[in-house]
Amino acid sequence: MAEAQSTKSQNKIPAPDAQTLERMLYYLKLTREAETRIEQVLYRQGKIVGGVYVGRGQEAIGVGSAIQLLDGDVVLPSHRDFSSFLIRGFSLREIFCNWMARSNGPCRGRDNTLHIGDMSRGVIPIISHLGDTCPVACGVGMVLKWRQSGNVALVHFGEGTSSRGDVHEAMNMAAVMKLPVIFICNNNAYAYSTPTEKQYAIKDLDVRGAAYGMPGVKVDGNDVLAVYSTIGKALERARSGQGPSFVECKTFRMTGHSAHDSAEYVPKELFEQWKKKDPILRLQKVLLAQNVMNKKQIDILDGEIRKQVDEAIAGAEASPFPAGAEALQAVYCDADCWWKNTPLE
Amino acid sequence: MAEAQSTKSQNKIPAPDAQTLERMLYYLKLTREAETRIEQVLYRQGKIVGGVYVGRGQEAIGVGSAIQLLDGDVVLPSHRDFSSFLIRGFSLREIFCNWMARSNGPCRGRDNTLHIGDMSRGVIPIISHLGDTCPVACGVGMVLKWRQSGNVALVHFGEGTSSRGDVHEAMNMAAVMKLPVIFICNNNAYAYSTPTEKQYAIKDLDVRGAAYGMPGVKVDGNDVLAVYSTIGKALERARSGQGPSFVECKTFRMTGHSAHDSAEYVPKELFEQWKKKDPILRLQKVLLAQNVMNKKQIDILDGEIRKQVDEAIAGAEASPFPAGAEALQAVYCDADCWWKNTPLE
Amino acid sequence: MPHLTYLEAIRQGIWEEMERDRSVFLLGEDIGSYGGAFNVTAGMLEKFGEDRVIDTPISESAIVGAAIGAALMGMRPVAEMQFMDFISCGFDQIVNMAAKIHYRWGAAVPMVIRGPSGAGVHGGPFHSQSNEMWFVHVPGLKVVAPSTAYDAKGLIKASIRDHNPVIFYEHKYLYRRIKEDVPEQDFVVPLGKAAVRREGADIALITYGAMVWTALEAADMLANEGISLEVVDLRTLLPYDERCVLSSVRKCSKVMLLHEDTRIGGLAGEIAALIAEKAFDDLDGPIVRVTAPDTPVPFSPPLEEYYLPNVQKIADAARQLAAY
Amino acid sequence: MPHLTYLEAIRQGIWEEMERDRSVFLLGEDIGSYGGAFNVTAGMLEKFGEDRVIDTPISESAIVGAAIGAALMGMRPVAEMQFMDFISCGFDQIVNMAAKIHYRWGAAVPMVIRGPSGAGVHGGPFHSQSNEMWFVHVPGLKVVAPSTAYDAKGLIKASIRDHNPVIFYEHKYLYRRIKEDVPEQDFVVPLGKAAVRREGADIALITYGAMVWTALEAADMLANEGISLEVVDLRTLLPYDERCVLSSVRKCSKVMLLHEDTRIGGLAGEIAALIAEKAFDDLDGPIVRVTAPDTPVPFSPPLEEYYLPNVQKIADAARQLAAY
Ligand SMILES: Cc1ncc(C[n+]2csc(CCOP(=O)(O)OP(=O)(O)O)c2C)c(N)n1
Ligand SMILES: Cc1ncc(C[n+]2csc(CCOP(=O)(O)OP(=O)(O)O)c2C)c(N)n1
Ligand SMILES: [Mg+2]
Ligand SMILES: [Mg+2]
Repeated sequence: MAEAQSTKSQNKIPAPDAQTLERMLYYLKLTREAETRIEQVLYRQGKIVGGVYVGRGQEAIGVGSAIQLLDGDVVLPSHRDFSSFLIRGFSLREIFCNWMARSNGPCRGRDNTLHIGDMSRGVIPIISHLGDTCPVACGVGMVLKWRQSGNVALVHFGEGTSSRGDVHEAMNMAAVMKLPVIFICNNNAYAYSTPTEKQYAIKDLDVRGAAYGMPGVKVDGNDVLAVYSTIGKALERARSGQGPSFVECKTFRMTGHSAHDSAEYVPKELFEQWKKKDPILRLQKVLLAQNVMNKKQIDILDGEIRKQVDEAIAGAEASPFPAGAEALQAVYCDADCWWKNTPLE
Repeated sequence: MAEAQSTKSQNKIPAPDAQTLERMLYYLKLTREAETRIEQVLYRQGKIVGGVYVGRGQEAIGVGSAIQLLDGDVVLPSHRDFSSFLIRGFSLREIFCNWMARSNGPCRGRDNTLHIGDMSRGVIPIISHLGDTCPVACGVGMVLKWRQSGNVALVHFGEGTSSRGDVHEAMNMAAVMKLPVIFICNNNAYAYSTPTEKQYAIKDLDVRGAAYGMPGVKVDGNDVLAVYSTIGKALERARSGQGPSFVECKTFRMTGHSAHDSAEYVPKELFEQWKKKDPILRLQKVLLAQNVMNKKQIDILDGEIRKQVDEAIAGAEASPFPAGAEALQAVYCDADCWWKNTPLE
Repeated sequence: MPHLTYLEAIRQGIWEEMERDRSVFLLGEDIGSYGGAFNVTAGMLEKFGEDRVIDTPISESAIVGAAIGAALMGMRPVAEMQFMDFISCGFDQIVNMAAKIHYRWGAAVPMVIRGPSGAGVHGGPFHSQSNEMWFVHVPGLKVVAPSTAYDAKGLIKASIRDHNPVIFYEHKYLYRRIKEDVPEQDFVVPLGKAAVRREGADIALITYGAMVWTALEAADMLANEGISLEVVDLRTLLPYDERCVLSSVRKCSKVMLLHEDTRIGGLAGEIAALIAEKAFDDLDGPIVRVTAPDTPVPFSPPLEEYYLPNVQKIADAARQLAAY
Repeated sequence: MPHLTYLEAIRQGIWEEMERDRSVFLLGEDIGSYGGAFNVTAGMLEKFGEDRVIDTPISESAIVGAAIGAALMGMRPVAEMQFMDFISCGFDQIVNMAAKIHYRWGAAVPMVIRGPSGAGVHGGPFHSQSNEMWFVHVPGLKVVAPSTAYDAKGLIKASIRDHNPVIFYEHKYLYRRIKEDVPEQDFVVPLGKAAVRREGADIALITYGAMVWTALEAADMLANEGISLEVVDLRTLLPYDERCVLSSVRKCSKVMLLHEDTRIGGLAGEIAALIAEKAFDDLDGPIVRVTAPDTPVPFSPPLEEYYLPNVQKIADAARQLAAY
């Protein structure tokens, strides 16, 4: 609660310090590199089976928000929000193991992609059923509110998901109960092949906030500094007991819906336009301009990241697949819990 | 479509003519009398079993809207919207037969209260699951739009129901597809025992319209003339292909939630305040002032209505209950349809 | 020992668990000052306060989802459906989110969804459903359906203490019709254990919920005719008590399965399959199902009466089977 | 006769019905210019136009509800679920609105909800489900699950022409793996009729969907061992073909039930109960169920392989039963 009190007064969010700027650039680049390997290498090599969704071009949303989370906060990432997992402490290797269906991934091979959860790290994963995590975030928010710890729940979803009834029920409930929940919509212009004009009949989704009695704001989702300060304000509100907020992050899906989708339905020019707004290059420019980092340091960072990803993938590939019979384990949680009694190698 | 063209230009809705005013007073009074018998006589006599919901005090919403419907329009009434059934051509006797579970009620005793439907009369009934008729109204609207007949679908629901995901999905879909659907929310201040401040965190629900890209207006739901003109504008929009509207009708539930609920949770003063706004007395004053009717004619009307209700109830009570074995009939619709082949007495 | 109705026993069970464990809390529609549509939570707001007795908007999916989120945070939410018929509006959260989390990533989801179900009160198609099979078919859930006041208290307490999502079916017909002595002190009825309500020799009649009482009535009647029914009350539908079912079957060598739910895809089918697979040699006759017909629950009293299983239907089937 | 995949056969069936009857139209997510996630509706937007091939927002409940409203207005909507797993989000509209309208007030609701279901493609817990039993247990619905390209075309056409809400399960594993000659001219496969895929003498193996092919493979293998399996493909799960099931049972006097769906509350239980009640005298052995275990569908290939029924599991069970 101390945390909450102290921030209560502030109106403007202090700009991120140099160290935070560097960390944000690191996570942006790490996410980009890891997801690029997943989509363009591992998937094509057949080393990843099933659906492959990545967030290329949208990394600033997860990074600019998760970077501000405190111990005890909970994030419910979307299927394109790889960075939140890294920032909450999942190792690259853990994540690759999950993608590659290995027994020592966080899901032990039971679930795929980013369906990775761990309450001790404050991460609740999506299920494929879009929007379902929004009501779950309300329940998390109820508990955080009782604890008066100033903690918050952050839930990410796409603009297409905003059409689901669960999102409505959750935003309304959060507003009525003044829950410390921040609803972050990554509006990347498409839901699979569906453009926004077939998804909703308004210009911007931010007006939805007013429909529930919470602030609704929109922000350039490709500008990590803008995301940082916008989410920062929402966090301040939530931490100080003023309730939920809705933030629409305008961005663009720089890939197909999934690795098997060539996205012919997206006008080529759009990719061109949005390439110019790449969130990584934009932050990198700032760091160079502010002399937080120089060209050489950035090259070193890039090499370091490639190395980390190489090692993590190698580690994952060296990891075992689960034994078939494990399929029968732990449908229920009982006294001697299989999850606890079966440590990962 | 002619209808639609002709109204396209108009902006102001012409006030109802004398005949329409008289019809509205008639339906207001008839609804009041019929529902009062149901709740205060038949239910207490044990002649109606199961839940009993009435719309006392809210009659102007159904009357002021349904009175304007044309052939081919479809209404999806709420569980408190008795008047729409009368105006769409259901006889009092049919309706009482349904309430009293008789075999010659429109449901043949299979369903209760106002769960009465008939496509030939353009009425689709609710199911108990609140909000479910809103998506159904969208499907009706799609067909009406294709037909280009200028017809509309009108769907009624309470302010508590507005919290359900289905209402959100339907309003968004109607806006995206520009469907001729009018969403009418009867905001009667309570959802069972739940006051509006526990239902939503905004002052008025009309702002929800803007969240979907449709007009959202609020109106005094106890002023049938105001309802008439507000719904009239929405109808004009819908008939001329300009899409859906959301109308919040402010009213008050002058009874308990159901006949067995004494509503101790409602401050007595509120009943007093709203009694003064009774929609029937208000319209009656207007008719007297405008010399559309005089006191004597109104007394005659009241007597006539009591007589009609007496006869309808007697008719219903004289009606048979279904034979038990009918329970097995018509789960499916097949070539020789039981419904068609088993005429009502 | 206090004499409690089925409804009062449930209230007392919840009450005791809330006193015992601060992580237990309630959410649902009109459960606070109003005490719930059937008064199950009456007095709880006053006793436990607004943080632990939460009135919600009409949002079943958000109610269930919020319960899941709270459970993941270490709480033990008890969510009320005003009628179990409306659980269909929170269905997706139950079967896809709540039921699969522990299997997928190992987090416990200790929560209860409870409410009134069943017919017999002229509630019509939407206030009378027995929809337990939707959830009995979902691995990861537990499904409970008490028939006595003692069990209602013992099972709601066990359900609240369980580490998994439990769907708890209260039969509204029994709420005020059943009254018995229920110990005040703390006790639980373990999930997964059936109860033999009446010992018998000729036919094992396996059932649950309100039908237990109909079965016992039929057993009394048939006893006079020299047909001895053993009445088994499943109590927990998932996981069900295979051992108890099979031992009654082996003892009687003839079986009848009874439920208020409709026939095709009802629990009777599952139990029949279990028996036909694991106790085939012990069977001296066909496995007979007595259930509601495959229709919605009709409203009008004569229709509903025709629809529901009753003593007569059970007796007729039992006589035939006994004579087999 | 053109050689069509299972997927192409479904497309052709829908296509023909849309040409034949202007009241047929499609709605769903990404079904228009994109042609649907699996390309089932490819080319239909161009051919039939935006009024009859409607892309919707991500709103399963509104998709189903809108289909119901359109059906009440005399149309024959065909709604696509991008994956049948997501039908849980439209569940309430299906089981409470669509299924009960005709019974309650006599209006027909002719509509089809179709989409890919089933496992075997490493889709994980939310893209692999077999959730047909939720609907088989709901009176008023019909449930269809074709196993061949011929049936896929004939059954989708019959489903679109039916006057009731039909849930149509397309097995995604079969979409492109099954290819056969399918007549171009107009034909339907009537709902409610099973097909004997292979005549046999010793054991009646009753199944549906993709498992039909696994069953046939097992039958081939076992034939060499002198065990003769009769393979019955239910094709329609509700209403199911009681007559065909019972005649195969009477012929073989031993029965195995097979499905990809989980065990407790699965269709095998229902069919076993039918047999144990109506063909008890014809049975020379226990009724054996071969199904998926009661867990979610796991993602990792070794887990999914262990989870799914296969030739080996069928053969083992058949040998035991034959030896009984
Ligand atoms: C309830 C539900 N319906 C449909 C789908 C299939 N589906 C998966 S992702 C997707 C598009 C999601 O769009 P959006 O919410 O904008 O997120 P994005 O993929 O653009 O990040 C769809 C339709 C699903 N997963 N869940
Ligand atoms: C989905 C669903 N949840 C709960 C209920 C129980 N219920 C019946 S009426 C009602 C209150 C409805 O309030 P509102 O929508 O404002 O309509 P009103 O009764 O005030 O006209 C509730 C909670 C229901 N019928 N359906
Ligand atoms: Mg998107
Ligand atoms: Mg209300």
